[in-house]
Amino acid sequence: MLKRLITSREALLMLIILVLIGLVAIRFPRFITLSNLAGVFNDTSPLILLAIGQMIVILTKCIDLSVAANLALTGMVVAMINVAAPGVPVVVIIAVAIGLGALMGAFNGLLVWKLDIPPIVVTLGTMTIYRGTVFVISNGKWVNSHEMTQAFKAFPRYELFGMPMMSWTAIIAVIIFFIVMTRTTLGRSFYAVGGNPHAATYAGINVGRSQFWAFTISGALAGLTGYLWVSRYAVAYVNVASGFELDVVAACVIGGISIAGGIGSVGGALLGAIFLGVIKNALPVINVSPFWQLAISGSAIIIAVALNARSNKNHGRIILKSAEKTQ
Amino acid sequence: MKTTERIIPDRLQSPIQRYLKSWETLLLAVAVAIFIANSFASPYFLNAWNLSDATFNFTEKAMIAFAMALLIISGEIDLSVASMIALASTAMGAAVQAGFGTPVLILVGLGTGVICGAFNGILVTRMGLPSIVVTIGTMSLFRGISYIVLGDQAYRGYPSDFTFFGQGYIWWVISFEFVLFLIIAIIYGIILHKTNFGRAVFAIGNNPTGALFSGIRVQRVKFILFLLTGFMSGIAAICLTSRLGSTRPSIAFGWELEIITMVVLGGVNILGGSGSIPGVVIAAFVMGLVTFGLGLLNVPGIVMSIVIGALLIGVIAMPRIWKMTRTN
Amino acid sequence: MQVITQDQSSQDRTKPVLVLDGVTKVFPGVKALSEVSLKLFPGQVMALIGENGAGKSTVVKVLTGIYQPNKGDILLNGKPIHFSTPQTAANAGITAIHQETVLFDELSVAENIFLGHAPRSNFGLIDWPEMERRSVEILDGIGANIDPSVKLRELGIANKHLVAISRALSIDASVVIMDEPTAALSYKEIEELYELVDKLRSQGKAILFISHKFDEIFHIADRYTVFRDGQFIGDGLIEDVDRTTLVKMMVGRDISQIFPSRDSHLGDEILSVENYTHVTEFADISFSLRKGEILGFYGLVGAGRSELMQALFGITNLFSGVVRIDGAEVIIGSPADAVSNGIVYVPEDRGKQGAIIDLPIFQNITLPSLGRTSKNGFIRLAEEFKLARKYTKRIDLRAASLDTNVENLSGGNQQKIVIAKWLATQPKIIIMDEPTKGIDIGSKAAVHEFMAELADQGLAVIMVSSEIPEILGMSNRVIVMREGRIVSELTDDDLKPETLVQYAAGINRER
Amino acid sequence: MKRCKFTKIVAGLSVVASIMGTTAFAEDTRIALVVKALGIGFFEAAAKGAEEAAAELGGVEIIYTGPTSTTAEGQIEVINSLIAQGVDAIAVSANDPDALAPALKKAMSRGITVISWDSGVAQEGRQMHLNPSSTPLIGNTIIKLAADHMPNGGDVAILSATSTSTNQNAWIDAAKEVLPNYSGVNLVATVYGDDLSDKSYREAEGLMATYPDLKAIIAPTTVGILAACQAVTDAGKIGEINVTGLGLPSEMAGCVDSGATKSFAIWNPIDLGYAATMLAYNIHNGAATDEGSSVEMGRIGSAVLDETGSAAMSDPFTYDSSNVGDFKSIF
Repeated sequence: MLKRLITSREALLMLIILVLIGLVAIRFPRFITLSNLAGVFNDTSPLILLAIGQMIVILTKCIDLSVAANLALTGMVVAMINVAAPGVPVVVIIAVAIGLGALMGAFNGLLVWKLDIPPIVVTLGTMTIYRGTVFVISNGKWVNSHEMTQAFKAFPRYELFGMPMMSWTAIIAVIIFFIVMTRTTLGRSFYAVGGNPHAATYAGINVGRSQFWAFTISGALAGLTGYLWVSRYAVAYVNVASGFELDVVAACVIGGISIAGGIGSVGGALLGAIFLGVIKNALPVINVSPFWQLAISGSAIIIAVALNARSNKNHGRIILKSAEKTQ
Repeated sequence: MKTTERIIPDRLQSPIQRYLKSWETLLLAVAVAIFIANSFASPYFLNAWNLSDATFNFTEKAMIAFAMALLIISGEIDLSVASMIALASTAMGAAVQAGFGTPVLILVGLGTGVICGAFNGILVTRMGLPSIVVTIGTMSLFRGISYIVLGDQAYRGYPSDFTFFGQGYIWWVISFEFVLFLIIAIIYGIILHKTNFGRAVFAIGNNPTGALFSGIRVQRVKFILFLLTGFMSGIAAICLTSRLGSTRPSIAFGWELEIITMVVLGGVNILGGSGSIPGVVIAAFVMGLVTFGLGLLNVPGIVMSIVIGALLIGVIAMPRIWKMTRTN
Repeated sequence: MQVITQDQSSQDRTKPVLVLDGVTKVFPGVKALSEVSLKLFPGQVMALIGENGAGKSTVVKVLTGIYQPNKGDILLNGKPIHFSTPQTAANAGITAIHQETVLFDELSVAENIFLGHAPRSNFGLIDWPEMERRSVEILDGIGANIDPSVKLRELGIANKHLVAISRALSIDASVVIMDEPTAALSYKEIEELYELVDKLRSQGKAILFISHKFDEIFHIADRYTVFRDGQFIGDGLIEDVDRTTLVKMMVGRDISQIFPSRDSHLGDEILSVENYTHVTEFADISFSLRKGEILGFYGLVGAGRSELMQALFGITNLFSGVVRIDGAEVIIGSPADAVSNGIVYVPEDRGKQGAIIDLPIFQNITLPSLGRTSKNGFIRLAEEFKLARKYTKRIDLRAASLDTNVENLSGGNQQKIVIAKWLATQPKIIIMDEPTKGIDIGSKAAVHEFMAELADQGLAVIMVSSEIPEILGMSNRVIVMREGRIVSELTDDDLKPETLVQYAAGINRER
Repeated sequence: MKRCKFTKIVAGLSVVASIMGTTAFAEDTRIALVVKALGIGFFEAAAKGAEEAAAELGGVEIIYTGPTSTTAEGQIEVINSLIAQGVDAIAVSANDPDALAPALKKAMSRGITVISWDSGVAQEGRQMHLNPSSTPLIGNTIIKLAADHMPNGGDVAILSATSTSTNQNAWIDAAKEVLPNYSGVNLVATVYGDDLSDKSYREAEGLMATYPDLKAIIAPTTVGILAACQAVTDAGKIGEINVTGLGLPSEMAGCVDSGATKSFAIWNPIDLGYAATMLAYNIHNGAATDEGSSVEMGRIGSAVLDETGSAAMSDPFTYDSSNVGDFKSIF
């Protein structure tokens, strides 16, 4: 049991992250102060939330490229609601964000489920449609900090036990989805659908419906992140989180989630996101030009996928070994 | 096995019948419709110079789209194409700084593309990694190297004869780029539809194991396809750099998705196995016409992208919905 | 596991527990089932017999809720029931061990057994400890010693099959469907399966046993039902019927499983393999092959025969040892090398490895021969059709046109295409891996006849087969493999079923 | 079949094209105001100014356009479509000085008047460039804004827009030049937020983490200054770190109220849009653009061109708690 834990992908990644933090700390000791690490985690929270959703989608052999656009559209809608009706309580805003995000995710899911269009095509299309819709509803105008109410902006910053709600949201999501993915029928069906869709049908699992729910969950998390993002950075505009979908996929890949489906865990998504978050935050701190960041995260993705492939490699049938044993 | 002589006909449907029912015909109808709609919507549309200018919106992307079409038909994908443009352009910029002339620049641009393509190809075919993930990685890596080299700087000062590739005209309104686009389209059409190599691409895309078991050198074919994609990115980098006259690391940002959209809109199955070059050519025109037509009405680019996105989903969904309602 | 007492089940013996009455299932363009009937009795094994395409698998899918019939009734204990999903079928007490291994490599053994009906704890969450405990119970019940917490991919084929059986048993079922359960099993494992079937029968469960193999049917079944082309042909008690009658019912005409007679004129040695060794799959393989010879390779599933053949064909190339063709040493690093050296391979997995089913017939046939039909790498369609026409005629293919996708053909015709594809390359050596697996009796005879014809024309044939009649009927010489090594080479008088089985199972050792 | 259809269309097209090619359509003078990206408050305000100028001139139609993200390729597509429409003048705030030049040269060769404003284009790609203010003055102002509130000196850092922004880079260079005049002010880093709020926010956080003694963040961009202000507020460092630079009063009012920003500067974007439109109109109608010539800018006065064909509009104006309230409703 212990051996399995140590050799797991998650443990390896955890180790790499610790080494990385250690290396940064040599150059810049303040990096490992609790407050700074908490800050890094807080910054990484949106990535964590989206990576969890993306992980579930990838588990079912799909991919969701529309998450960043979904985030931008939800963010703009809630920001505009806040401007138009400043009295609406934050709870309602959050509910609207999750609901709207889920709706957009469900639309992706429906196209994949009912029309059987490949997920990459569906989300490539909805990605541009959602992003464009942000422009259409806002007329390209920004919603700026001074137009938002204090309550709207306060939620992600509100500190509980020394940590902002932004971080707590990510932590709660990690816990909830850990339980969902390990202990519920729906969660296990995602693994089954991605691992062997054919067998899943025989086990009474509707493949399309599972994929639909995966997209809906991913959308809901993107919607939630949309509100958090817009309120934290106190601005909503068309290009919010532009290109972020690839960071999210990258986090999943680094976290050991197999693009072929069926393999992955919430812990992996969490660590993959943290890995990217640490790199992003550490570079400016150790005085490496931010221009290096892109190349470093690119290399990390390639190395991660190479390592994963190595550990998953089919070693072929071992026929001889048993023969040797009996001799 | 001595049974009565049975003759199996070669075909039941003539090729013409097949064309009429094809995706390309549907797409061509869409293109014609957009063309007509555009000429009514804007008085500036039917002007030779304007239409010539409009081609620049898609020619460079389409050049890569042809190689990408082959790659996608073979069951792989390359998301790093735009980053290869950036890196190739950066390399050319560096060559300019080193005082080299146009012939060397072209070699550098093409060479960089080929090397990048080979890098992708090795990772995918030798190490057996999934191409979508590998190229998400190299997409960051290649552009990342450009950023490391250039940072906040730009390379400029390209020699004046270099400007021909992106700004030159062969005859009247016919630009060099457009002619190059047509030539490349024909070459790729022949490669895919008329050669053994193209047949192997289709076989691999339909069933890589079956192709391997039929004696096709699957990994070699895929490697060549990655090389070709890199090579085409090099050509596109030359044209784009020549057209812009400068290199920044952010050059061609986000093009990969537009190129893939073009390929998919052209009827290439994203899961591999089927597609055609004429389809991609028409898709390139459709996207170019939509962008240009809406541009004339001063519609912002992002709204055009809604149209493209809806078109992408719509043209794929429509036949399926139609089929569904018919069977019910 | 639920144990139903003997007297309870004997009461119901004459009353069917499950009845299909006039069930029809239509797919676009195909009528898979046409008003078929089927009755399953408690405590009895019903053998469902029919050629490929007879509708057996469709019946399984209808009974397990994967397909919904267009017409007809399903009666469970006399009451009509509708299986809208696999879940409802399972809830009604119908469980199946499917033909394909429908399991999940990345999930644990326990989860593979209980996926879809896992025990729940509070708040409706999956109760993992309880699930593992019950898995152990079921696994112990069938004598399998497997750790329920390991991932399935860590198990061997035989153990995976035990998990599949355990999964079927985890449902408190009154009806157990076994869809060709012995297809992937070795001799010894089949014996164990028989014991299990006996046990289930004595517990009063109704068993639907689908199989191609007459030996099995006569060994295990109490009753039979025959389908042909999606139609019900007849049923009855096994003791009232003989093989000839059953075959006649199956194919609609008289067919005796007689192998073609051949005059063996063996030519010169064409292939010799010396000390061929792979890291994990096989070792010290040495044999030779002569023109005009059919060399059989027999062994249990997983003995390393296919692996050896795929190495010879260049699919895997981690080996040491020497291969000579016509006396000259050759190095085969890829299938392309193999083909250019005159070795071709008809694989076992037709849909995945043999044919490219989404491409038209003529393209499949010309694929390895494009070098000859093309000019400077450019395709010449007329030449392609010419070549395809020539070889499809030779194998007596049945198809609407050469432009039809291979997907639309029957298994037998697909196999013919794979053979035609290779003949078009004018090979010296043809390796056939389970050449008649899963194809109907008519096509089977055709393939056998054709194989003999090829050998008579001087082609060297290697045939891997697990079917003893086929091995004995076709081969000049048989090599038996076990656990990656050659254990025996048999000719003439030594070629007896018992000898083959003894060597293959390691009961009688040579070398 | 389909090929035949296509050739017919092409044939028909070229006939129509030759007829229509030279026809002029509009009686109005059409001036296109091309901005870095749509939706940015600063440019929206500039557009207001352009409309004001159009109303004043009469018979002028303003086409306010731009890409939706700050890319050169996007602007080129926009410019191509403007050329196709045969607008009379283009006034552009460029995302890249070099990349736009070929497209704009083409525009000029088709008889379109081209000027750049705010963020310039390489000299061969325009007839003149209007700087909102003089570069040295802006460079000095942004350092002075920081220095005024740190009597004992200390570390300052610059948070810029994209690394390719012409005007930001010029101002930063100018600022560095005058740095020695402010003793004790120590510029420790220049980072780029790409005019994206979230990236700017993170860069600001990074600055605070890296330089614990940081006294001021200077952001010569309206997006950056807002994000930095938010980051400083969130870090609880109001009073410790002063955020300053260039911002719009309407957006910065909150920051000034909270104390995160003591003061900031900006020129009037409405005036800038107004002036750019006036210049484009006048040059289109024949005003000379040689070195030393003077072009009228309506109510703003006149622009005098230097040897690079550039002119400055006015000095930046400084806002602090005493006056920001008066302007926040205007732009």
